Amino acid sequence: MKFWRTPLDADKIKVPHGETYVIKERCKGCGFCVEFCPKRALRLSDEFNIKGYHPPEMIGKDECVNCGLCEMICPEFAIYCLEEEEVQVEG
Amino acid sequence: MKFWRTPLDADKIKVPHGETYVIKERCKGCGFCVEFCPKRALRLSDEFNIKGYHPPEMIGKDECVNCGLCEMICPEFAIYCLEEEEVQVEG
Amino acid sequence: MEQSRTEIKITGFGGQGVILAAYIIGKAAALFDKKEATLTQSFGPEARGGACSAQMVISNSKVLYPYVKRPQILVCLSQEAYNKFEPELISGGLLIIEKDLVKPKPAENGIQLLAIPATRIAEELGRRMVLNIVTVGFFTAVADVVGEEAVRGAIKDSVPKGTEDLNLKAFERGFQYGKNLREHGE
Amino acid sequence: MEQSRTEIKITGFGGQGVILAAYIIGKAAALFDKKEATLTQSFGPEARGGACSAQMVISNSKVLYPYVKRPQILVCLSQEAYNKFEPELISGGLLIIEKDLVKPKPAENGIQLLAIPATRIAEELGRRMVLNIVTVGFFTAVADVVGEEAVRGAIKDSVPKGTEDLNLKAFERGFQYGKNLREHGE
Amino acid sequence: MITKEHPMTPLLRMDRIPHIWCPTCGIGTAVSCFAAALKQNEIPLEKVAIVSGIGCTGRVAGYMKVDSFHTTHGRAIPFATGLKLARPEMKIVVFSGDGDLFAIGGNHFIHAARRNMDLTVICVNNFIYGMTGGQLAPTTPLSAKSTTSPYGNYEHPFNLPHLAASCGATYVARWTALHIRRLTNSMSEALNKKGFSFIEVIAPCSTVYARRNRLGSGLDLMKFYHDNCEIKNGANPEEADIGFQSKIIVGKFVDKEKPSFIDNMHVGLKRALGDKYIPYGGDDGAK
Amino acid sequence: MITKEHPMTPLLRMDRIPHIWCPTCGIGTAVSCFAAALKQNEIPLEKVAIVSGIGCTGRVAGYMKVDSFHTTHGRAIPFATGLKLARPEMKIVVFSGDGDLFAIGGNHFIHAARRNMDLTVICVNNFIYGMTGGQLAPTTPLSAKSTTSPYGNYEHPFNLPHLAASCGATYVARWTALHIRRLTNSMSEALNKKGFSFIEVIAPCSTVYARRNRLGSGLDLMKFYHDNCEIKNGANPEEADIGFQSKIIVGKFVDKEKPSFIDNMHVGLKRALGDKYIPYGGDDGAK
Amino acid sequence: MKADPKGVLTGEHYLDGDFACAEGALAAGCRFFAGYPITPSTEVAERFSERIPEVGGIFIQMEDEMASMNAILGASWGGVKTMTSTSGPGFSLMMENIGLGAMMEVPCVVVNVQRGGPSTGLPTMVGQADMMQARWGSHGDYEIIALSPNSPQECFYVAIEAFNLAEKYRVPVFIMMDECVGHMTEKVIIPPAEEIELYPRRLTNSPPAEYLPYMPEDDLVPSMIIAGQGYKIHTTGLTHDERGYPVMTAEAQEKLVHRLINKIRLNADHIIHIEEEDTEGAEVVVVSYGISSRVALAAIDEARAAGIRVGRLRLITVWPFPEKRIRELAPKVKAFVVPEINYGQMVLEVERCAAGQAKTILVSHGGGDVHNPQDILEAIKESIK
Amino acid sequence: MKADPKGVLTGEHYLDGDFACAEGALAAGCRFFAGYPITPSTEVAERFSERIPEVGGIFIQMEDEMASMNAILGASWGGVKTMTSTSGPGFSLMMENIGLGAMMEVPCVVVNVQRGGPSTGLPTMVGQADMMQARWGSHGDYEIIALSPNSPQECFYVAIEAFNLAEKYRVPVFIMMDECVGHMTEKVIIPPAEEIELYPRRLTNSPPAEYLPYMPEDDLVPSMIIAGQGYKIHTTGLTHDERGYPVMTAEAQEKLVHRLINKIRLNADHIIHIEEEDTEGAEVVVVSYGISSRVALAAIDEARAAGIRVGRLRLITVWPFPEKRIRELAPKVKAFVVPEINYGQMVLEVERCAAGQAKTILVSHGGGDVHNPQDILEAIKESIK
Ligand SMILES: Cc1ncc(C[n+]2csc(CCOP(=O)(O)OP(=O)(O)O)c2C)c(N)n1
Ligand SMILES: Cc1ncc(C[n+]2csc(CCOP(=O)(O)OP(=O)(O)O)c2C)c(N)n1
Ligand code: SF4
Ligand code: SF4
Ligand code: SF4
Ligand code: SF4
Ligand code: SF4
Ligand code: SF4
Ligand SMILES: [Mg+2]
Ligand SMILES: [Mg+2]
Repeated sequence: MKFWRTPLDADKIKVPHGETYVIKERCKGCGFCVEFCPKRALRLSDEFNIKGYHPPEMIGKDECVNCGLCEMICPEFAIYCLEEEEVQVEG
Repeated sequence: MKFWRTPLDADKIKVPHGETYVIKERCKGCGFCVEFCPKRALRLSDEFNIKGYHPPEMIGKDECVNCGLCEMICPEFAIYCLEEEEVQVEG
Repeated sequence: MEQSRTEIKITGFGGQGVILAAYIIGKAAALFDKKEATLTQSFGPEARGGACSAQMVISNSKVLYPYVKRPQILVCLSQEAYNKFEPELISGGLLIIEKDLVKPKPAENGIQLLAIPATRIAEELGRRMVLNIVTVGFFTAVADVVGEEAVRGAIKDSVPKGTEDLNLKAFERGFQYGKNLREHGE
Repeated sequence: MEQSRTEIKITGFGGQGVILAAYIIGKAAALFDKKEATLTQSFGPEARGGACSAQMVISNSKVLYPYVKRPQILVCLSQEAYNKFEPELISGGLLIIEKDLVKPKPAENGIQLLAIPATRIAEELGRRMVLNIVTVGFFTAVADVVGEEAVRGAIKDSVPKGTEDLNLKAFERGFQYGKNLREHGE
Repeated sequence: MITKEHPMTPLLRMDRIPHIWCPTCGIGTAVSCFAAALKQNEIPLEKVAIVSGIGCTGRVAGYMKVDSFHTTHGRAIPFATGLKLARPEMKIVVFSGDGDLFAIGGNHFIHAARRNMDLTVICVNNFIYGMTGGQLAPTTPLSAKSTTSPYGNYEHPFNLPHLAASCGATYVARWTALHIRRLTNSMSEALNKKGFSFIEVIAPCSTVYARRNRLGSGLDLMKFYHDNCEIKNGANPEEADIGFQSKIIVGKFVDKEKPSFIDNMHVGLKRALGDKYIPYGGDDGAK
Repeated sequence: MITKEHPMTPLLRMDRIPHIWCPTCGIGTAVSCFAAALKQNEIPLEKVAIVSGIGCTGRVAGYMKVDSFHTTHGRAIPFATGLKLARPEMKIVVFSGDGDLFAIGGNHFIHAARRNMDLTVICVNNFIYGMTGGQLAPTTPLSAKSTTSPYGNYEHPFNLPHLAASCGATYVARWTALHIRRLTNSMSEALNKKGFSFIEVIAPCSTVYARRNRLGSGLDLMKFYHDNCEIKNGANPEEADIGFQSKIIVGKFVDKEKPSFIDNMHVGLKRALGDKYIPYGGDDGAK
Repeated sequence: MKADPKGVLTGEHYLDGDFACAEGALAAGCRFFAGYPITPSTEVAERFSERIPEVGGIFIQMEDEMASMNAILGASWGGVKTMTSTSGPGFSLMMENIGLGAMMEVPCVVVNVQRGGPSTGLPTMVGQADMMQARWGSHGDYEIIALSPNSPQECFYVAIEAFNLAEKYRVPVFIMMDECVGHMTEKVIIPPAEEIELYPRRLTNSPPAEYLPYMPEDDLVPSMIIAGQGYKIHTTGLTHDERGYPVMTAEAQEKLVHRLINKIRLNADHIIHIEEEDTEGAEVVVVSYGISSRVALAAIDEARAAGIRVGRLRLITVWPFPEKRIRELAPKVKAFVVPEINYGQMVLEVERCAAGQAKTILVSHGGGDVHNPQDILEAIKESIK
Repeated sequence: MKADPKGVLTGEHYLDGDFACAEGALAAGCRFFAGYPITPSTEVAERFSERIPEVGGIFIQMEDEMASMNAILGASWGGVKTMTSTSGPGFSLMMENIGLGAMMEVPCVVVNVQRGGPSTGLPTMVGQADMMQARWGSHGDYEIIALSPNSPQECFYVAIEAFNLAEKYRVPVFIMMDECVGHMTEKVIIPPAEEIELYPRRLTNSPPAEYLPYMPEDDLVPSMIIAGQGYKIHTTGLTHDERGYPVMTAEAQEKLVHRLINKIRLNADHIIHIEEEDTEGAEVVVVSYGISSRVALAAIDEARAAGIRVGRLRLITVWPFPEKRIRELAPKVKAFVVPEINYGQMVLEVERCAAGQAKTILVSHGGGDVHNPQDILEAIKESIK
């Protein structure tokens, strides 16, 4: 049932590559994005924002597949991802 | 589906005998009792009551089996039946 | 101040079309005779099965007080209504009753009593329901408050489409009955 | 007329236990020190995530005006609260801040500034949640408005059963920190 | 022939009869069956209360010789809820119309059913607002006429048993005013059931529903029920939709066990508080 | 990293963000999915309106950059009904909380569903009254604590999809705030459906529900959903009861065709009145 | 602007007050009615349901009065003129959302045909005991407008006036009828459409980017929009600023609520519609409204015949109360006589404004009937003693 | 009769007004609470829900305010003392069934903790703008009793007084708190049970056969029964006779409704509870209630210090309004100053009763905060000019 870890709609042919952007002051550090990113591409940073929360940051540039989950799951409209380029993978 | 004509709960062994009483001024002549008496023991009389309706009367003394239907179906609490004696019948 | 105020009460039991009868008379007076005619009705949940009444004030000037407490003309289409409303009639007033449904006590105080077998006439016309229009016809003939043509006009305007002829026929029967009664007595 | 009215405001963000801190101080003053202590809180749906504050008036006679517009003592447990409420403090007032969470501007108008790392101390005690009680201890030591024993009594009476010891410990840590600071300066 | 007393005399306020209902109205028959059910069960009448809302059916409270409360439109159920909780030893019966219980009162119905509140609710469904002269009800079948749907109703009606069941009612039955014995039995069963029981009684409104839809008198509607009802005990209430003059499925649809509100309350509080729990005595008399 | 604009900027009143919701509250996620559904459908935003009641979820109307109406507690649906009938070309979405829609607003919900009124209703069910500080909701699971059930809830909760379906809703789905893609898809489908569509979104209330029941943070609840949800599209909603921290059945339960209120109205009146029927123009502008 | 002939049933009719009120609404351009039946107002709804499909509008019977009230608010935001009708019990249930209408400034008309109360009371009989409720029935401070007709003909005109006031001041307007007028049938003359002047909705001229939904114009009333036109407004029952956004401060409250109150109080002279006769030089003035104002006429006639100088002030607008006029008259007259079918409501306002300068005499009737004119006459005679 | 010690939390407590009100109710023997949460009254319900299982009573959270109000009416007929609590929006929704309570003469207590209005307004902030609604909010004519405490301690006592009045006069009694008092925490001393005097339910002594549910006693109040005792009563919101049976006539209406009104009006002297200080010899009297009466004290102190003879009249009973007392004072003073957190409500009554013999000056505050005492002081100074 860990369906977010293996995204059901992951296409077998190509995996897009994405980059996430965090609007730090908005983040309330809920950790949803970090917990449910199917690629575990995010972690909470050490930094504090003005409200005292740790906004997330990307772990590595290549992990993100621009699946948009973090953008949609974020209850604060604080993170979004944009497509960078597409990467071919085996199904 | 004419289930009132052949009362489902008619007992096979004995049929009680009843007599109906009509509180005439209350009757509004709806005809429920007349229409649904399983023994067709009632008819609307020619008489007018004070409101201008024809209250029911018994057709013959022996028809009524004291089933109580007229008493329960009468929306005016205008008719009731009392047991007279019991009569044996074949099932 | 009101001029020539005539107070009328039409009574019966629910289902006799008492209100429609009064409505037609009022409409005749207001729209066709160009008088003022104020109709009010007392009805209520308690009256579902019981007596109901319509009150009508016809006047040449604006009607102020709208209700009728002591009618000059009283129409009773049921015994219950008669019992309840007859005492309200002013002395010297006109009392119209349904002949077969109301058994009046002897008229006193100079009250003029006129009776019409409206139900029987309506049944003869094949529709018990039009007994109210028969009564309207009778009323028109005997009461002298609305014009004959006015009432015909009001009937045509007020009854359901398709029933105009029947209703006008009912009116005529009542009207004739009243005229005869007036001219020849009972 | 009110005598010796002391006006206090305790502020922070939702979840820091600001209201409970104020409640304990008020209870100590009212029930144990036998003064009058009126606590009001400004909270609201808009304040869910944001700044929240408790207002406390302590007096020897009946408190009339219940709110605190210009506190003599202000406690700020968050930066946002500090930014919002600091301007209300009267000149010569006492300002208590959470050392790690609030970066104050230089104190003016004879304001006395005292800081306590309440969160850190609470974390040392193993429960971040008790930072408010640490603050209460500090407040008791430095503000001179409620008696030490009174506050201990109020804490025992007010915290959830089973947590009395932890909370009293938190109180002592804050109190000592305050006493030291008072006696020795920073 | 008026020799003896009507056997329902102890159950009815005979000083108020004749009642206000029209000739061939079916409400009186439903009352009659209810009186019979009370008798059948030999329930002490002082331990029964009727609560009604406003409407022709709402007048039932005025005719039963028990403690009887004629409340406001739609509010019989919460009033009855308060009464029941204050007097848990009594049988509290809500008797009211389809408009009262399901239009303005719909929220209270679904919540009482959800809570499994210890009440019996009897709804006389005449497909119309009788008292106010025949407006659209939330039960009016599609295409039927009313004074506020003069060109035919275009709103889907409720299926009342389905609604009741989906909210958790533990007893759900539907009969017509013609099914006097079955109705009486259902009423008996409901009276003896803990929790929320619901009985829909389809009954003729002669004056406004039948007349406006040219269906004849109440007697004609009774005959219609006779010819067009199908008894399906245990049927899924989902199937029990009613169309205009179409087949009517009747029967006992639900009869299940589930802890009632009052039981659950006592159990829950006892579990949490142990001996500290003092159940409501009910005998304080506001003293 | 704050380089570009958040892609939802055109859909949200960014001048009001940060919103009032607590950290780890799930309402924002539901809004996010809804915004995604609007985008997905390319619905012109001026043709969308949001109507909310009162509650934490009720604040949704304040954050969406469309015509948005923050009404009174429980009354979003009738307000939306009026708006929809006046502006039939618009998509009217009711977005509100479980208390708002099903406690005080329950009657309007069941009637709108019954009428198959052309509305989409999205309910964020957090099992509690968030805004007022955590009181019992009609969705609170048995035994859960709230400030007005301090010893554990003993009232049976509603099964919302079952209730909606029994009243005739033509589209019924339940997801959690974790099922963002499925939820977004359901929202899309609902937006494109005529008649009454209903989506329940189970979402964490960290501050009052989770805290009082010692369930951790909203993140813990999201993890709980992750481990304890069973997707059962097409399941009978009857089976979808929810217990305290027990398995949650999610899925699309109902998706059927039935004439909507507006369709039925036009067809019915046209049939009855023929050419005399003048359908509402909607373009009068109160002139 | 002129009425749309589609809704205007020009001609002479014999109608009761309820029907005439519905015709007035149709003539005024009302194209949306949501209601819940209740005696004695049901005929307003019934007339509407019958007439509207041939006029191009919507009728919907809602599940209750809360729903009805909200439906007309929602529909009004949809750009249509809206109305509901009810009687006492339903009026009580509408109160919360009448407050929402006042707060959101939604033009709409609510008809209350008053019957005997309190509670279910006398459902089919006359009363005038919801007059203070009309002013004070919802929580919090606000002002509304209420009108009271005294004949079916006036029901027609007052309905039009109600819509015009609702649009002009963006406020719920009440038509406070009574059962007697509502169920009274008289001649009603409906003029041609071109003789009916309507106040159009105050739609903004600003483009969406510049529009502030709660920025008042000079008369303190803001201009409006229609949903779906791209303004993407937000509106709320919470205290809000000019943008319509919630602001939880005493300052925002003072600014908003004081304006809501002042838009009626400061415009009262434009709003108030009263009928006066022989008030100048009168020793006693009868202040009345609704059916009581007709019944009083009979008494006034008689009193005049008896040589008493009786003036007559009829409230067609009952709220805002014509405070100024009563204050002007008070020093000049001996007494005000106020017949009402209640135990004293509008008389409290008369008494307050009379400020001890004239006696104020209530002629009370509990309801279920109108006054006996004789009782009013007695009071007039008594008042000058 | 004395309070049942089970419900009395004797001792010193530090409580907010809402909690204190709940404790007062428990001390008064209230054993049934039905309510629906709403800020700022929710704490009353929460306290009750927590306390009642150990006291032997029932708490139920209903689905809405209509349900809450009806549940307490039904429960009261079941012989238990009942209460609900709410705030403005919920109070509006209760109005219809408050009328039912008045008509059926059901003892019960309704707490309204006032917040800023109208509509949703300022949910967490103070207001006093439901004062007229308390008197006039339901349709039809009736009278109720309303009390207004100004501290948590008084919330406790006023709750007891409310129950006593409800039982004595068989009428819904309102506790009109305001958010400031409701959410204000102060010392509250709860006395021992034996020091709390309660008015027991007026249960009939007649056997069922002789009992007439609506036959009044000398003070115009009928005695009551408990459901389930065999009286088999009927009661209705319709106009009714002594038997409780509906009677649809003007005569029955006059008899019933006039009595309902007179049982309060004619007993007003027994009901009214006001606090006066230095009113004799005052040149100006400040009339106030609730939190405003405390804030005013600061201003009064200052005014006195400035040499002004200021009297103080505090309304603990706000309805029935102490009309007689104001009329007595009016000729003796120059002015009444009335600070209210609204745009003028109780001040209208003061003005009416002053009858032009003293100036009446409103000091208005729109809500969301209490008055600045300075504003009251200014008004006092102004008033004697
Ligand atoms: C608050 C309120 N709204 C409306 C009414 C008017 N009213 C009285 S009874 C009724 C409908 C009754 O219909 P139903 O419950 O089906 O009862 P029936 O008369 O058909 O038995 C209505 C709308 C009212 N009394 N109170
Ligand atoms: C008439 C009325 N009663 C009560 C309230 C108080 N109130 C505001 S929001 C709310 C409950 C909100 O619960 P829910 O709808 O579940 O929303 P959530 O906050 O959980 O998202 C209540 C009871 C109110 N505003 N109006
Ligand atoms: S877009 Fe998808 S993969 Fe990339 S960070 Fe967000 S959740 Fe992870
Ligand atoms: S989901 Fe949003 S709020 Fe939560 S941690 Fe990630 S960026 Fe922050
Ligand atoms: S008791 Fe039965 S058999 Fe006898 S008359 Fe009545 S219905 Fe017929
Ligand atoms: S059922 Fe009753 S009312 Fe109908 S005809 Fe028979 S006796 Fe008369
Ligand atoms: S109107 Fe209909 S429901 Fe009412 S009494 Fe008459 S027949 Fe029965
Ligand atoms: S109280 Fe609960 S529902 Fe409301 S914002 Fe906070 S977490 Fe969300
Ligand atoms: Mg019905
Ligand atoms: Mg919720």
